[in-house]
Amino acid sequence: MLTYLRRRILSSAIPLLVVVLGVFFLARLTGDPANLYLPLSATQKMREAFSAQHGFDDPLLVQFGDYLAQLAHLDFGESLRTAQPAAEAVLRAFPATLQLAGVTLLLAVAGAVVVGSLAAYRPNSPADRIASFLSSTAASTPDFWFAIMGVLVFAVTLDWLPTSGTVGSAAWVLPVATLLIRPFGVLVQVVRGAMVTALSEPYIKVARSKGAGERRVIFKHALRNAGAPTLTVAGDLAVGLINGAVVVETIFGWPGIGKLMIDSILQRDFAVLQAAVLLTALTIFALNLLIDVCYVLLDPRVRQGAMA
Amino acid sequence: GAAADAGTVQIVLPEEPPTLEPCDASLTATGRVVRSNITEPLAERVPETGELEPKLATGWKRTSPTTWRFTLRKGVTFHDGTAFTAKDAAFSIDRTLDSGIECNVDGYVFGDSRITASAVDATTVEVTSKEPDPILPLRLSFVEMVPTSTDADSRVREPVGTGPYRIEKWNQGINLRLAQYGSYWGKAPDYKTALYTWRAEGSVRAAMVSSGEADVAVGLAPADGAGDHAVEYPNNETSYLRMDADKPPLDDIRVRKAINYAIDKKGLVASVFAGLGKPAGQLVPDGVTGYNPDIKSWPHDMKRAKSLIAAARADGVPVDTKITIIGRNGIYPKAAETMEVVQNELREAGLDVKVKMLDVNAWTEYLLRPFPKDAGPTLLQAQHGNQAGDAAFTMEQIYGSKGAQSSYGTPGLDRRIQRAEHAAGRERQARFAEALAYQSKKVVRDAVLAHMKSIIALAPDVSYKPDSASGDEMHLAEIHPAG
Amino acid sequence: MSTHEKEAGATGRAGLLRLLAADRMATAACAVLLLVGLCAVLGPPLLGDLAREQNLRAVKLRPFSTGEGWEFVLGSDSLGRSVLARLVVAAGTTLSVAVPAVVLSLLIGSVWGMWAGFHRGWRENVSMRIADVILSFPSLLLAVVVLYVFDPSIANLVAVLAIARIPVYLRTARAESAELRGRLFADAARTFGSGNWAIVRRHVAPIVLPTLLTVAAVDFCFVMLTESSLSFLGIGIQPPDVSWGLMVAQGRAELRNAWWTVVFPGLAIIVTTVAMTVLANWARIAGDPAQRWRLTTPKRGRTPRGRGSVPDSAAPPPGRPQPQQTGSRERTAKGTSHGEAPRQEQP
Amino acid sequence: MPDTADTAGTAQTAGTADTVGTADRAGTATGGPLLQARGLTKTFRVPRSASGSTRLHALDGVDLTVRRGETLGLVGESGCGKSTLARVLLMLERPDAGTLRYDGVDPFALRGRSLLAWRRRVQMVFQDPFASLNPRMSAGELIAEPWRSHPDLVPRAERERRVHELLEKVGLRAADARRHPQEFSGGQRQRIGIARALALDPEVIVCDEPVSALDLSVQAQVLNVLTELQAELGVAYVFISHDLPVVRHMADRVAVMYLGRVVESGPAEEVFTAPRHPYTASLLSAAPRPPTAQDDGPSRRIVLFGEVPSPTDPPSGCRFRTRCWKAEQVCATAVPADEPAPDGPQHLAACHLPIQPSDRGGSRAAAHE
Amino acid sequence: MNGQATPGTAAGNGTALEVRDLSVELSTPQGPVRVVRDVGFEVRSGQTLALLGESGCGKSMTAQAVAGLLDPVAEVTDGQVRLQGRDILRLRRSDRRSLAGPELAMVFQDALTALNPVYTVGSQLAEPFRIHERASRRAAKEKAVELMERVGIPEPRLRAKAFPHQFSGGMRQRLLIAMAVALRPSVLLADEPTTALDVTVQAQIMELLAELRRETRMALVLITHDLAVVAEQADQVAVMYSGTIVESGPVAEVFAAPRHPYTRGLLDSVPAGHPRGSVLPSIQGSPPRPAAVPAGCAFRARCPLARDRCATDEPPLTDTGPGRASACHYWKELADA
Ligand SMILES: Nc1ncnc2c1ncn2[C@@H]1O[C@H](COP(=O)(O)OP(=O)(O)OP(=O)(O)O)[C@@H](O)[C@H]1O
Ligand SMILES: Nc1ncnc2c1ncn2[C@@H]1O[C@H](COP(=O)(O)OP(=O)(O)OP(=O)(O)O)[C@@H](O)[C@H]1O
Ligand SMILES: [Mg+2]
Ligand SMILES: [Mg+2]
Repeated sequence: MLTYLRRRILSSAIPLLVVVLGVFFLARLTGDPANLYLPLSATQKMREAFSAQHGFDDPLLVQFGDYLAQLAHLDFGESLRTAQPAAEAVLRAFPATLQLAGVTLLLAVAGAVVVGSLAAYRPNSPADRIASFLSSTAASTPDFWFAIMGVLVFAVTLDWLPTSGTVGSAAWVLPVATLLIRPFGVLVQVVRGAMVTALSEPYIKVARSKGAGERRVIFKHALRNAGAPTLTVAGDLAVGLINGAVVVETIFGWPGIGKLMIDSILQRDFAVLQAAVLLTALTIFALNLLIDVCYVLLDPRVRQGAMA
Repeated sequence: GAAADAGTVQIVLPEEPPTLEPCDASLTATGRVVRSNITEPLAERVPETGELEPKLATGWKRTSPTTWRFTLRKGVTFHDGTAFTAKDAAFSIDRTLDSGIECNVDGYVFGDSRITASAVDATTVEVTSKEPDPILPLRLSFVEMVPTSTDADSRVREPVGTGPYRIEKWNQGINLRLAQYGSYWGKAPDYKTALYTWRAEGSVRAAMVSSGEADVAVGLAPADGAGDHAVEYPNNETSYLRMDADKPPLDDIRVRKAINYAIDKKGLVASVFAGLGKPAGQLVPDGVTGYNPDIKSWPHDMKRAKSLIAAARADGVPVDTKITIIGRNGIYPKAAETMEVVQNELREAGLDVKVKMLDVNAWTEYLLRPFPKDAGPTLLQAQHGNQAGDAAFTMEQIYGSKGAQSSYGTPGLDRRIQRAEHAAGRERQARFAEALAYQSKKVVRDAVLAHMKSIIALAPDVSYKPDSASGDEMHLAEIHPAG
Repeated sequence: MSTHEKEAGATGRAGLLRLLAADRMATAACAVLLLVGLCAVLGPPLLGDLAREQNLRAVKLRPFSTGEGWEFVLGSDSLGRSVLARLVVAAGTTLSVAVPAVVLSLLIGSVWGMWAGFHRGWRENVSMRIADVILSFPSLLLAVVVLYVFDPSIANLVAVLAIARIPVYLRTARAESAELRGRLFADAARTFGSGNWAIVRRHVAPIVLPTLLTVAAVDFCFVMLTESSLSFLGIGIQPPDVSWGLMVAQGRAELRNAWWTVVFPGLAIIVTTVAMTVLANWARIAGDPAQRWRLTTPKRGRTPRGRGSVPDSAAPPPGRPQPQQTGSRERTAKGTSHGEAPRQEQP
Repeated sequence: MPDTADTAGTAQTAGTADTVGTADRAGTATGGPLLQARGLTKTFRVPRSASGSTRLHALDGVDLTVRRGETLGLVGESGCGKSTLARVLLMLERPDAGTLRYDGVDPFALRGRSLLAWRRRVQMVFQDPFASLNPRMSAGELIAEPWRSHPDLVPRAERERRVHELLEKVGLRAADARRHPQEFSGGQRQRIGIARALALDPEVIVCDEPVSALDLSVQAQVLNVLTELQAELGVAYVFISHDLPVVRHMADRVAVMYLGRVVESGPAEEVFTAPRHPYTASLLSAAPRPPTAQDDGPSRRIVLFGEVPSPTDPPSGCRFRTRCWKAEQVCATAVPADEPAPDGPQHLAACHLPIQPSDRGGSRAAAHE
Repeated sequence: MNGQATPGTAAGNGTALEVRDLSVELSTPQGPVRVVRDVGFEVRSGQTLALLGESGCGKSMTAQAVAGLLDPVAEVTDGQVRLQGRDILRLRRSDRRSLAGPELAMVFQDALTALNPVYTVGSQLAEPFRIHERASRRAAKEKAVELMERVGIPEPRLRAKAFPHQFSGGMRQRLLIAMAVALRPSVLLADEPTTALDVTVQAQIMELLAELRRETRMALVLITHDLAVVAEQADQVAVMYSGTIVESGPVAEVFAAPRHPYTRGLLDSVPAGHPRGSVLPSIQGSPPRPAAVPAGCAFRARCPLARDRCATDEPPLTDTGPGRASACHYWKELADA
């Protein structure tokens, strides 16, 4: 197991470098940030001074070398926009995203497990058909619709919830609900499919023959076997959430990494972009690793393969 | 809203200020929080009258064509307790205009002009410019005063100023709280504290006022649904289409005129802008030095437009060349729709027009010199705001043949602008007005659309009268509890 | 004899149609997609002008109000254009972006994934890491790069969208093919001397693709919405062309006062996606002879009781796949299918 | 194409039960064995076991000879390596050591066209008729599949007719070509597998437990098909099964495997009536008596104790010694060599203490408790 | 099969399980299909009844119907299942569940998939004790280890922590049996417990079952299609064909002189006893699909004795002698032959 982990971590180093390299060079293909950071009437001299100050006048390779050297000292550069260390901005935004993503994922998985399991319990029953239909609708609902309607209904008309913001637990409801809807829809379908499979396996009958109650049968015997596909898809969804929930962050003023990343792309704030991508890439790689470890914990058969 | 009772006014902005650095105060996002709330300039322009009113300077005098002398207010202290002196003033001016920190204001109001400041005595500052500058005090009204203890080599995020409010806590990403400065030299404002939050979505900002989460919401569009809370105000901005007048077929003035006739500005304002604006014929609105009340919005006259184009065609002007409208998403509400309307009308007039909507940075490439090559004839969707209230901040840049944002100019226009810039007082007004009239009759480089308005939403328990500067600076002192 | 002849015929085209007709949901889905396709093809030539025709004096007409003419049954937008006409015309643009994007990513991702999974070893590892790289790379950056380096065009938009979605298919296809390569029928094909690609084509692809199809169906919605957000950067759809995504995004501000300009295109996206999902699920079942029976609705009195020698044998219980031990750390084949994956006992 | 027909022709003349029965061990009757394996060894990498070994010895020096037209039965308990051997014979696995000669040629050395040509000559019927037929393909497609890799063998226009022919040959109907595997019973599927193996006119068919998934009446049908085909086409079979009566019914010669090794081999009758290796004896005795069987084997059951040792840690010396009631010191130290039986030179057993005809009765008693 | 011939002697005489007129219907796209038709049998404590029949004839369905473990698609439409005289089909779900394990247990056909792959075998073996005896985790584990020892798994304490895939097929089957007999049920239904296994392991398992039966006087219903196993293990045999019982009686008698052509055909197709390489007699054709069982005798299409009457009258299962019954119009011809 340990060797496996070590190998996986090592094999992730190169792709990580590729990401850093790619972001660095591609970002610099997207035009001169001076346009954005200098006043429209800025003189050529001011532009040159700007380039010199931020090192944009060096050849790209030199810039990249400098960047790597900085990285080695854990210096991620300075934001053009806020003149703050990029790492600071990214580290501030990231927990907000992680919290939101974590809560959302937890709820989506828990909800999908319950709904999907119940739907799978009697395949093709009316309840199942309704669940399937609603979940595929949920999976294809434009999220900002949901968000804005949520604000109008629950904050303005009913005044039950705050419109936005991060203060207080009530403020979580709408962002989480918005973020939840698509993953939930997708996951319900996955859980349902996996549970239909698991519930038709012979060991389910064996459990019943031992006198196990239905709850035990569904949630102990079948569910864990339906875990792998659920985990895979949840992992893919989590990657999306880590990359940021731009719509939610924009509408609800949630200070997360998604909006930060988009803003830094649009604002050509290279240092912040690079730091943000590096951090999210690291997280995504770690997440993938975690998922692989979860497979192992979930299914002992995998354990054998993993350690071989 | 429960907010005002606690002595707090809650303001929701479209975006978080990237920094509160006073020398970046010409950035809207920064300026509307900082200016005259946290820091103050020597003098301040009154939007209604266009006059300069004393702030940290009690008076100023032109002592020579290139020198101005400012007398400073006594008894002013910074938030850190130190007294405001001429040294601070000179330092602030130097820091803004002559340091390595690339101040936004520097480029914005001063351009190439080189200025030095020195303290004559504790309450007198002398400012010298290389060239004679009749509006130097106006320019200096954009320089916020900071103590000498401020870092001169790099930007500060949270400045110390002399304003009625000091920064209490900035939870980055979440909110910014200002608290009254107890030893403020002037009249204490009504609210003890001000809490800024930011939401990018207009409808959410409007909803926050409706639901009582905010007292003031800034930068709304009609569709955002502020309803009864909405207060409209002219925001100093003018929307226009810039033409590539040196590329055929736009190099023919008939075509340019036709474009102006073809666009139904009234209809546009009434429907697309939902009444939020005023059809315009020149780039500066009323109140700006140089505004020419005689220039009227071009009438909508499709017949004339068609005949002008026919005439041009008859003379061999390649009117069938594809013209590209370079639009910028979000430049004002319904930017894309506006361009669709324009496109539709120009097509009807007989031109071949396509629309390309870009993001800010890509659009900026077209806005600023050097322009992208191979772009073909373009119409650029643009908007101009003259915060400073003087046409000088408009003309050179936009209409001068070398202006950074200028696609085309004529020697005649250049001459008129030059002359206006060196004039002062009434003469200045007249000369700029003349230059504008010349542009609109003889050059016709633009199709000016409208003087724009904006919407601010106010909760019932606050009162505030927005003025044309409210988009760029919002004085907390002018916000009062209602009733 | 004849009964089973009939059933055997179910593989034919007519049989498929009959199967389709038997499933009401799938029939409805098919009708929806046909309608969308028809709109896409006929919409621009028939309603193109109507969709562009502005009337600044009749903006934001409410839907279902009578007396404005048929073209305004769904109301008009803020430029007074017929929402209905725009909706119809937008179908073409939408499909011309979303379909190539989804199909491209599906094709590239699945072929690559099948190849990687089939060969295992370093090819698989490298492919998975590449997928990780793409996944952790902000696709918006790619879009901005395209905007700056290349000409903004629909083709580039499609490329950006396709690249960003490749990993999804890559991962699923790899997992499935890694599992399938060990199946006995793949071995059997080897004993005839079939090459690797032949095995992938004949034995892996037909099983992997249906699963990927269901993923693609849901992805369709994702691509449509992403497309609209990218048009704001200036790559892709530009006015007066219009796509559903663009309508939804532009109308987003109007949700409070002209809901119909947003809700109808949004519904179009949802309905199309749901229809695709339903149809993909149907196709998966219909394409699998072992599942096909599920689609035939009960028809009373069809059982030919009393007929002499009915040669059809009782279908024996299905072979139960043995737990896969080798390489099982890979995600389960069914894992990434976004739909149901029933592998039930059946007659 | 003509080349295959030729070999099939030769096989036909040689392939009767009688000739094989008397032919000597080297197979000189027809100028050399069709298939000869020497010392085949195959290990798999597996997760570390209790003893720390990571190699599973699936095959450990297996010798095997198959002559034209004969049936070689291969028996042994689950996991002893029968399927692995079959896969090696079909080049689905590459052995770690040992040689395989097919008509004197090493197939592993073949490439390209010659490899493809070789593929035609050896075919396999898989153990699991459920998993070895792609559920998405119809019976016709399945049977025609080999021709897609060998397009020259049967012209495209001929294929449908030929599929029908093959279907009928294995006792199915031409109309069945359009049905899918899951519409067939297990026995019918196995017949599809056989038809597919026949599609390339092979000389040898390796049948890996072709009937173990079937019930009695179907089993009889499949066995009949196989016998008929041999008589008709002269193919040779490697017939793998753990069902002794079935092997006994089918095989000319048998080889008994235990933990990756062949422990006993020889003419079927000799091995079944006079087993020399204790494992063979226990295997024979463990099989339940069929209700109609004549009483010709040991009547009392030898129940072996203990589990089959793990192939990752096989016992030293004789692999069977841990469960053998006759085991002595020598069994743990020396690997027993093949010894011919006194009464039959082709009947070989790898045992230090082979069962003598005289001590059969006594050993049973000893074994039982 | 005494019960069949002389009903009434049931309970007192140690009849552990009695099944009467059991019918099971499957709902299929083509409508309901009866896959088990009026099946009846009886087993006494300590005895073994073999249920014989070819693949798909409804053996597993019957057993699962008895155990109450049918798939949702299947449903018992008729009949009684008396366990120690109590009709368990009429019980409430929870009552029925409390019988599953201590009274009635089942060993499933497919040992490879009948154990939950994600839990240790120890915890799965402990489950009956946890459910029915509310034993503590520790105590249940302890009992599980004892059970493993009982069914001959070496080093049980260590192996209890292992997962199913780490066991060979034979061991898994033993674990399943251990799980079934954990609470010493009075009736055990064993559905092809050895089909997947090879002879040496099969012998071990059969030995184990026989031992348990002797020790606890458990009644065993052994489902199989292996005639040899039946001959060795069972006291009574019931032969099923196409969802119904076509012949029943004491094993030795039935095998010696079958009274149904299907039984006869089965016995004939055993390879042993036929010369090597000879053509084996086999029953031509294949059984009808459950959805399309023809009227009259289901076996008629494959039957050498079939006549016109067989196409119209379905032969009932009738007594053909003490403890024997056959469902053939012409059984006498076979008996006489
Ligand atoms: N690919 C593989 N990787 C690891 N071990 C393997 C592999 N294939 C087979 N084995 C192991 O090799 C040994 C021999 O397996 P094989 O399938 O040849 O046995 P068999 O005699 O055919 O058994 P059965 O009668 O159950 O089919 C077994 O212990 C098996 O677990
Ligand atoms: N879930 C199901 N859905 C539909 N039909 C089924 C289902 N389970 C079983 N059948 C059918 O019901 C009939 C009886 O099946 P059953 O499993 O009882 O047969 P069996 O006698 O146990 O066969 P085997 O010896 O193969 O186990 C078969 O024709 C089978 O195809
Ligand atoms: Mg095998
Ligand atoms: Mg069964």
